[in-house]
Amino acid sequence: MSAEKSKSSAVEKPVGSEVNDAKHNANPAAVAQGASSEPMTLEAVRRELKGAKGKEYWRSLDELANTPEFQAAVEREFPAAAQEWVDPVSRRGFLRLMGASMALAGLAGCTKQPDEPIYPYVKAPEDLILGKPMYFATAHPFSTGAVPLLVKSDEFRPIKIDGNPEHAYNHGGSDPYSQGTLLDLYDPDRSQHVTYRGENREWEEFAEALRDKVTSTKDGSGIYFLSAAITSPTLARQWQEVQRAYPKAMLAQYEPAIAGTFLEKGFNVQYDLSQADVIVSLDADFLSGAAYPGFHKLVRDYASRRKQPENGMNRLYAVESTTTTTGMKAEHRLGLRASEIPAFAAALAQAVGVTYFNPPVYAWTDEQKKFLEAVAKDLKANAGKSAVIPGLYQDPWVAQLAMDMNNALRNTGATVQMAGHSTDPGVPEPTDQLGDFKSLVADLNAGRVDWLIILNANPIYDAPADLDFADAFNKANVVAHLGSHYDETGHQAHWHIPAAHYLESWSDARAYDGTVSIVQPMIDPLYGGRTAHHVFQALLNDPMVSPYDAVRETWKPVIKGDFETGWRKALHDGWIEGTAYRLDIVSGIEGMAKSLEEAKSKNLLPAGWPSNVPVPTPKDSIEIIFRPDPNIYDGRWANVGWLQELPKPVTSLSWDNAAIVSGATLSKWGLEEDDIIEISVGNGRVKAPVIVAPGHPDNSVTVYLGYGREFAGRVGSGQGFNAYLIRNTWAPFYATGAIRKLEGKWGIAITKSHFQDQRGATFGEQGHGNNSLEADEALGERGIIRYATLDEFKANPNFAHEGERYETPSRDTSLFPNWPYNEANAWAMSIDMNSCTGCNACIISCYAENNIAVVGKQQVRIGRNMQWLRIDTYFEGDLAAPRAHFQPMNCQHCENAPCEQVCPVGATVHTPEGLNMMVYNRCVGTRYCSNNCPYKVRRFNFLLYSDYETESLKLMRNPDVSVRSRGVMEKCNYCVQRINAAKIEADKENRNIRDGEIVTACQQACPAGAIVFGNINDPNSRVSKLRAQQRSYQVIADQNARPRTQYLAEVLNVNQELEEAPVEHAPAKG
Amino acid sequence: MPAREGTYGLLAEFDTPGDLVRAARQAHQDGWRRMDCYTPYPVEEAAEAIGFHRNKVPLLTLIGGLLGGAAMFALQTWISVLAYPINVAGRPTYSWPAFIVPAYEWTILWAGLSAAFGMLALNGLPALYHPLFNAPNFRDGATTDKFFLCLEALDPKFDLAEAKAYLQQFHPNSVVEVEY
Amino acid sequence: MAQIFDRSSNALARMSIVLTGLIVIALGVTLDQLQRSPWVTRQGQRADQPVPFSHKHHVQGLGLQCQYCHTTVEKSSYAGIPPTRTCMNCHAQIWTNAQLLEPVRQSWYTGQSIPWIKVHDLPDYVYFSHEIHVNKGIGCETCHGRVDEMPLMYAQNTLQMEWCLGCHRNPAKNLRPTSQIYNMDWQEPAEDHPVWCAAADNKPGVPTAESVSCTTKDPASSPESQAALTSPAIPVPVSMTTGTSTQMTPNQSAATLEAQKFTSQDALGHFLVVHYKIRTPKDLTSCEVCHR
Amino acid sequence: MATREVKPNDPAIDPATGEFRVIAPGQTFRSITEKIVRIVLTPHTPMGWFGLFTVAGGGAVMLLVALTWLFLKGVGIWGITQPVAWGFAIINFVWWIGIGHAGTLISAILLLFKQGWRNSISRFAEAMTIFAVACAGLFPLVHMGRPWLGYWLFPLPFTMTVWPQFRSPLMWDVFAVSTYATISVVFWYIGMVPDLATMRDRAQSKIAQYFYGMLSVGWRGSIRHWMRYETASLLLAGLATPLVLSVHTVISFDFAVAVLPGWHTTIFPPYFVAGAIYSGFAMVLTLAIPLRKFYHLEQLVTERHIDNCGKVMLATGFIVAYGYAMEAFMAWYSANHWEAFTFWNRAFGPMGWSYWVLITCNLAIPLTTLWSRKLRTNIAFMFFISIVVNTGMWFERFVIVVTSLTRDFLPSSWGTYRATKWDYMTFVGTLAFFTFLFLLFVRLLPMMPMNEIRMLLPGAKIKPKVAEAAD
Repeated sequence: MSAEKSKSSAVEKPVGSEVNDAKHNANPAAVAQGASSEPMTLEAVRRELKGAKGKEYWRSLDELANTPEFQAAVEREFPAAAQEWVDPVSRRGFLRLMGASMALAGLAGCTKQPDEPIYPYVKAPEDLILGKPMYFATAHPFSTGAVPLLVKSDEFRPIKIDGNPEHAYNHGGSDPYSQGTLLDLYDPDRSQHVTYRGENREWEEFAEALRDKVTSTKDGSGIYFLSAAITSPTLARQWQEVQRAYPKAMLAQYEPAIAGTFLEKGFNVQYDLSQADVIVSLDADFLSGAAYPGFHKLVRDYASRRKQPENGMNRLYAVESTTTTTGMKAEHRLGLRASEIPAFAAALAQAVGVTYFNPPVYAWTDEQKKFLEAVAKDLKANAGKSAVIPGLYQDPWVAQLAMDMNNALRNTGATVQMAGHSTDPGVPEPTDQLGDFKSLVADLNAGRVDWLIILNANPIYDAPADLDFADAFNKANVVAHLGSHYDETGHQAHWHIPAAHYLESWSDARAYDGTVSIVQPMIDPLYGGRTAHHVFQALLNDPMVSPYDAVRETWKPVIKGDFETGWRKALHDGWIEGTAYRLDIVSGIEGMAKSLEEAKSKNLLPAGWPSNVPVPTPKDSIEIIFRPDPNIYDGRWANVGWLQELPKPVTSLSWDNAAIVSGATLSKWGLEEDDIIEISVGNGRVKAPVIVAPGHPDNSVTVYLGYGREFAGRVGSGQGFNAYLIRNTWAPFYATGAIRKLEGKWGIAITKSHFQDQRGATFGEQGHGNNSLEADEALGERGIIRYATLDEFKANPNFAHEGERYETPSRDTSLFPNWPYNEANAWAMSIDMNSCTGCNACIISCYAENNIAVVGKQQVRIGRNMQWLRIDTYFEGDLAAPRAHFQPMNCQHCENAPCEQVCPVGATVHTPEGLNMMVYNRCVGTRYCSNNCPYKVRRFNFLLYSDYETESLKLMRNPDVSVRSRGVMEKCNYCVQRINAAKIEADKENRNIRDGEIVTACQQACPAGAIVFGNINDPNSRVSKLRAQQRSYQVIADQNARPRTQYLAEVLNVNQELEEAPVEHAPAKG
Repeated sequence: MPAREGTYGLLAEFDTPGDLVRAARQAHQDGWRRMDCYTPYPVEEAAEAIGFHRNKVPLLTLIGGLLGGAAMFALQTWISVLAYPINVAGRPTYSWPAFIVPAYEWTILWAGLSAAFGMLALNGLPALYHPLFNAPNFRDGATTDKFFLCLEALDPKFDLAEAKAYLQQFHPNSVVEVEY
Repeated sequence: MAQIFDRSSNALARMSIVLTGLIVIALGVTLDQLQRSPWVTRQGQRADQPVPFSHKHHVQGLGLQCQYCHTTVEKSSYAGIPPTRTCMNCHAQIWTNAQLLEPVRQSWYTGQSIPWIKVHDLPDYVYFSHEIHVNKGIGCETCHGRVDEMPLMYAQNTLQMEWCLGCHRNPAKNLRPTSQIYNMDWQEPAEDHPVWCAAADNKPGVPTAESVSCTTKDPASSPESQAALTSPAIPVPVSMTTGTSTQMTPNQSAATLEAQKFTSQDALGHFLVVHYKIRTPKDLTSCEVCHR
Repeated sequence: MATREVKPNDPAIDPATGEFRVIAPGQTFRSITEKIVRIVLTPHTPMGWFGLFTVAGGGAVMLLVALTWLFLKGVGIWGITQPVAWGFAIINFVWWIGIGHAGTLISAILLLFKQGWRNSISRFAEAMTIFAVACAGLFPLVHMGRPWLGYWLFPLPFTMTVWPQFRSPLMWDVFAVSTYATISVVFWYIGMVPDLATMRDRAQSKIAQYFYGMLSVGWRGSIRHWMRYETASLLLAGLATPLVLSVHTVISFDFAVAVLPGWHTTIFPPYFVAGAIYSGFAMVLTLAIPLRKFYHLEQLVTERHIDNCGKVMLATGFIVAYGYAMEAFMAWYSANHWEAFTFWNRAFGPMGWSYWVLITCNLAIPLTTLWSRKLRTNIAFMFFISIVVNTGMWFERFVIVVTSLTRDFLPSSWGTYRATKWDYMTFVGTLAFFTFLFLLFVRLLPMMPMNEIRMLLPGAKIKPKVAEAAD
């Protein structure tokens, strides 16, 4: 599908409809129906279904779904669903019959299908070609910077989210959060109607009530807004207008994962790591997810310097307080307790020539000293070609010091740009969130708050514990809550207004580089949701102005030339030209001065500046570290099954959060994994399961936020524990606390096996006591992970193939003649282990593309998760200070596939182009193939995992992929549906498939570009070239299965000074 | 077969296999051909005595086995090479080593079935009705502990009175006439 | 101690043995037939549609072309079921108060779909693409039969896997010039009515669908078919439905074309296989072609 | 080796051979016939039988429940998972098939070797085989994800025109097991025909006469019939012998053909067969010992039989031991890391306990004690041993199937296995089902081949006239 063709349609579609339809409808068909005479509305249906809950709800909806009225209603409000005959609903209905009912036992070979209805459009939208997806550019507004997106839409249902490949910021890369928002859109538990004290109302009633109230106050006194961090310039503009009209109205922004960070104040730094030879992370987890501002660009640039080691590569030092993929990827990593890091930063700053203060005296260990000296030396040696990156969840000092170092090292202007200091702030409305929140609570307690309007926030759940917000909350006369779910806050508020998802509504947002993207709707609001735009607009003179108009309003002055043209271009491309932050090229001392006065003016300077760098807490005190969850962030995605089931980086923990500690600490406290402990900070107490993260600093506990939701929905409610209960305004990122062992086990679900290597002990020797057995095996005899240091690589570029167990059998090592793969195409994949940072984006992308089922915690616990693609993580060396290797593992498409040979019915066979195909409807489920798969990448539907009940999920599924029923084996098939689509296009146009024309879902999502798919019969294809590299090797090559997927061995650019024992890229027999 | 009338033969009952064998051997030497022995367990001497040496069961078995094996191997080859050739694990479509196993099993299967049912067929079984069962003492003894010699009426030498007398010389427990 | 069984029992016993054998065989045959029977496949069955729509009337009678309703057949895997609007295009003027058309008008006024019953209903794990078949020279009629002679729509073929494979294993036997896709009574070439085809040297980029141009009149003799050969490349609507038409869709001027004469489907088929770049049976019978 | 000196006047000893008698003295054709026939034709069934029958029946019902739930919910109700996709089902399958082997072995191989003593135990050994195979055959079917499509494993002309894939050992299983079942049944039935005739002629009630009359297809003991019959049995025995060897070989291919370390082993076929016979004889004892006690068959199933079974187990036990030894040796000698690690993991990994159970039950206990004739002829002890060995053999399959799968090539995807209550219900259920069938057999059919036993009696000796005159 050529981007041009598809996207040209993207231009008119939403716009066209928008112009002539007040209910900002995402397609003309629906507009037309607007005219038709009084039919049944989904509202009516909802009324009918009122009271019904959960499964029951969807059951009754199922029954309803058969009535023509409902069909019509559905068609009217989102025609996508009306297309029963192409929608996979009926398909799944049938599969379910086939799979789940014994009735067909006798007949399955010659099954008699039930009558299938066809519901054609009444008036078909002009440019809709059923069966051909359309692609729309939009953006995922996120508090650390919007993610520009290109959304695949099938009959106006968004069914796949990916980065915008043409966008300068992320070049098509995305992340688990953005990928997950798709399921968030179709979440059946989203709130579905406006309620006042539990009774259904209309939006208009609320708008009226609010407007009357506010106008009655004249100046807006007593009107308070509590909003999630504002990401939309238009929303900011609307707020400013509101403030102009009602000066006394108050706005507090609060976003738990942002509050108190340098980001909230608009502190805005742009890095260009593609220029950096040495990178130092001061507790900055910039490689593992979008939680760190600018993640996509950072990863991309980082990876770009590791793809050709022969042309030199960067070196990453990480100093961190909790184990993250960033630290695990680092050549050299130093684990420090969180409170030690400011002091360490200070010491480092001084060592590289920042001198305006005295670093606190602290007893660094020799190791730490050594590390510090080495880093300092390396930094100075690479002045101007290095970058120091401060942690988002660290004391503001760290950020300040990092900037000072970058200035002192003259990195500023080269690898680092202080955009934020000189032009726009990193966020539309810079503010001191915690401060504002405190004063809001104060006003509440003082009874000054008449109306409290909460916008897309869930303070009842995530407010800092010490504010006792739940109590203050009740002191407001009226509380209104705009939120996507009827959540903790929704339950308490008087008014609840369902919020529209960003894929349902108009808005705008800035990527971290400042580029503005228009957020355009892909589909009508499924449940008639509203946005903050509506709320603010309701208070202004022209309340009927739709968000669409508001957004256009905002950018009229910015878009140059003819507005309509520019606007359409912006929608088409996905960004507005020339809105990226202006980067003023200042550097060195002048930069330092400049940034300082900037900082002063914006009062960005940390407490105690310029002299008092905070002193670390005593070494034996227990530190509790708070981090947003790598999967569900601050809890907003708690009900997204994909993200819940996704194994978290490093710990491979799924469906829970936990108290993460180091092995030493665990044994010191006499605990075992999965034991329950009580963590107390201040007055707060929580019960948590304890697990070990290799390399975690001792005496500190990391807890992820976002779990322990009460009203998240069927998926998220009751998972994990609520860490906000021990998080206070005075210590939002790390606090000293206490722990106590409790009785019982928690029952966590960890998806990877982790044993310590005790083999020596078996025979009386002491063995590699604290090594990981898996890693010793994988890096040792099995040669699954192969890597070398840069020097070793230069000395011997062929390292990945030397040594007896590293050899790959020659093509003629076989009893049989080799099967010829002389077609035009022979598909294969190359995965660059040097680039992969284990961020998991690929896995969620795979979920969406291939309709993979979510199985639930209990099934995951016994090892039945269905991910076709997983990130194998091996922790090399002493688990107290390991180095991790991330290996994306999916079906390797072996040419001599062991799985195929043992299938009694030929349900898995090879295609002429070398795909190892799984034919679901032929599978009888002997599971022999799984047993015989050396890579264990096959997944079996032990029970009926696919959801055939939930209506909304049916809209989300990819119609080109069968939904697998019970008793069927499944696995990665290189996105064969995309291959076939491309083949049909190519055949029609009488040409060969172009290199890069087919992009697998995982490849598409990878922000580091680590995965490349293509045709190895074409010597010039990217994948051929990559596989031609000497670093390219097969996993478990000695079995001669001839996998089509190959891996590029890692090369580490280690600093010899710090290289303690010579790295064992070929360790002794384990 | 049309229900015959009259005498089927004369049945002499003995207590020991020895007596039976001697009697049978004598009778055979004296030129009796249409006769048979009935014993509660196989008495090979008796068979030799009445000159019954080889049978066709082995031949049937051989044929059955060969057919079974060939059929299975052919079927597999046709399926994998001609009917729907697919690349399975990069193995040749004609993977004869794999085909041997089912072919082998079917050889045994069909050989076994031929042996068993061939034997029954050759024995003319099932024959739920048989004139011998009319003999009062036959069913009580023949399958338990008595040994019978039967001279059949179809034998050219057969004459009721003479035959009776002839049998008496072997001192059987009894000699009874068997009706159809 | 007498007989247990009657004389007759021997005959009985043997008979029953034979009978058992026969029954087993009969059962096998029945099941084998059952799985192909219309009862299972719905072949030839006329579903009870909300409106007794007659393809015969609209196609043969009125000469509508297939694409008038099934708009996306060349562009998408789905041929497309016409929206109510398409019906109303005419029926707003004619038959405006025919009882038969009540459901259509209902749909138009209420905005609710007409709930047709699916006639050609593949299992949902089978992914069939109209566009590629149509673009590679498989005519509507090849699979759907003489729709123009069906007062009520029914499935001409079983649509079972063995039926699909029948063609995928030997496409040549069903290929026709792409210009004849919509021709309902396309005759396979034979001695008495041969077909002349000329292959444009199809350079990459030129859709295979346009790489051959054919005629049923000898291009050498008849001048008006010369005209036909030089007529524009877009399929001419009329020629689609009026089967007798000799109108073809050449993609370049006759002058450069060396027309070749075909008197058998086999010869024509193989000629087209080459010029339409039809994939080999090995490719076409590979599982992933239809199942994912 | 004989630890017990032979007393001249010991009735159990045959003075001629000095060996135990096969049949206790003083039996006539009629007496043994009566003895065996009475068990079946007795008007009043023993209470004990009823008691056991009820229990077994209950167990069979439990099996039914377990399977119904399985069909409704899917194999997920079992403990199988990733990476251990085969669990109890396959273990039980292999175990039951193994049990089956003794029957065929006794009736076929020992027949070829003219081992007279086999005669009195061959019949119920064969019955055991058939019921064991029935239980075994159950598992491959129900362990499938979509059992109602089981018929896809047969080459039949469906409209899909797709066929089974004959490179898969599972296809070989289909043919091996079905052949084995068929041949066993035929062999069993054919062997029973003359005895059924005896039953027919001994039966008093009309129903019984009809029942056995039909089954015995009018057998009348004609010498010609006997001769063909003998040939046929001999041929069947000759065919059953390679069959029984091939069946467990094919079963072992399920593992040996796979690439999995711990499965991919050339030694599997011989030692699977040996193991099968090992467990088979154990099961024969488990059944024979209570049986002879309950029905007072001590004169027919004598200590000689127990003793010989013990010897066979000793022999096969050592072959099995050799198998284990070889695995260990090859793990070291092959210098193949996959093998080495797998063996280490077997013995010392998280599932190591199962390996040691297996060693104890299969090697440690039996192979040390079975040397002693005193113990071999100690009924109680032999019963105990038989149970121990059966347990051991079950664990052998557990170790092969589960332990190998828990840790294979990719350390990242190592896992563990825990059986659920449904697994246990199914396993116990088949045990009950087996007993159920066996009880029916004992009650309805002659459990010992009378015609063969007759040949063992002194009366069957044909003495020359003179000698006869002498006494």
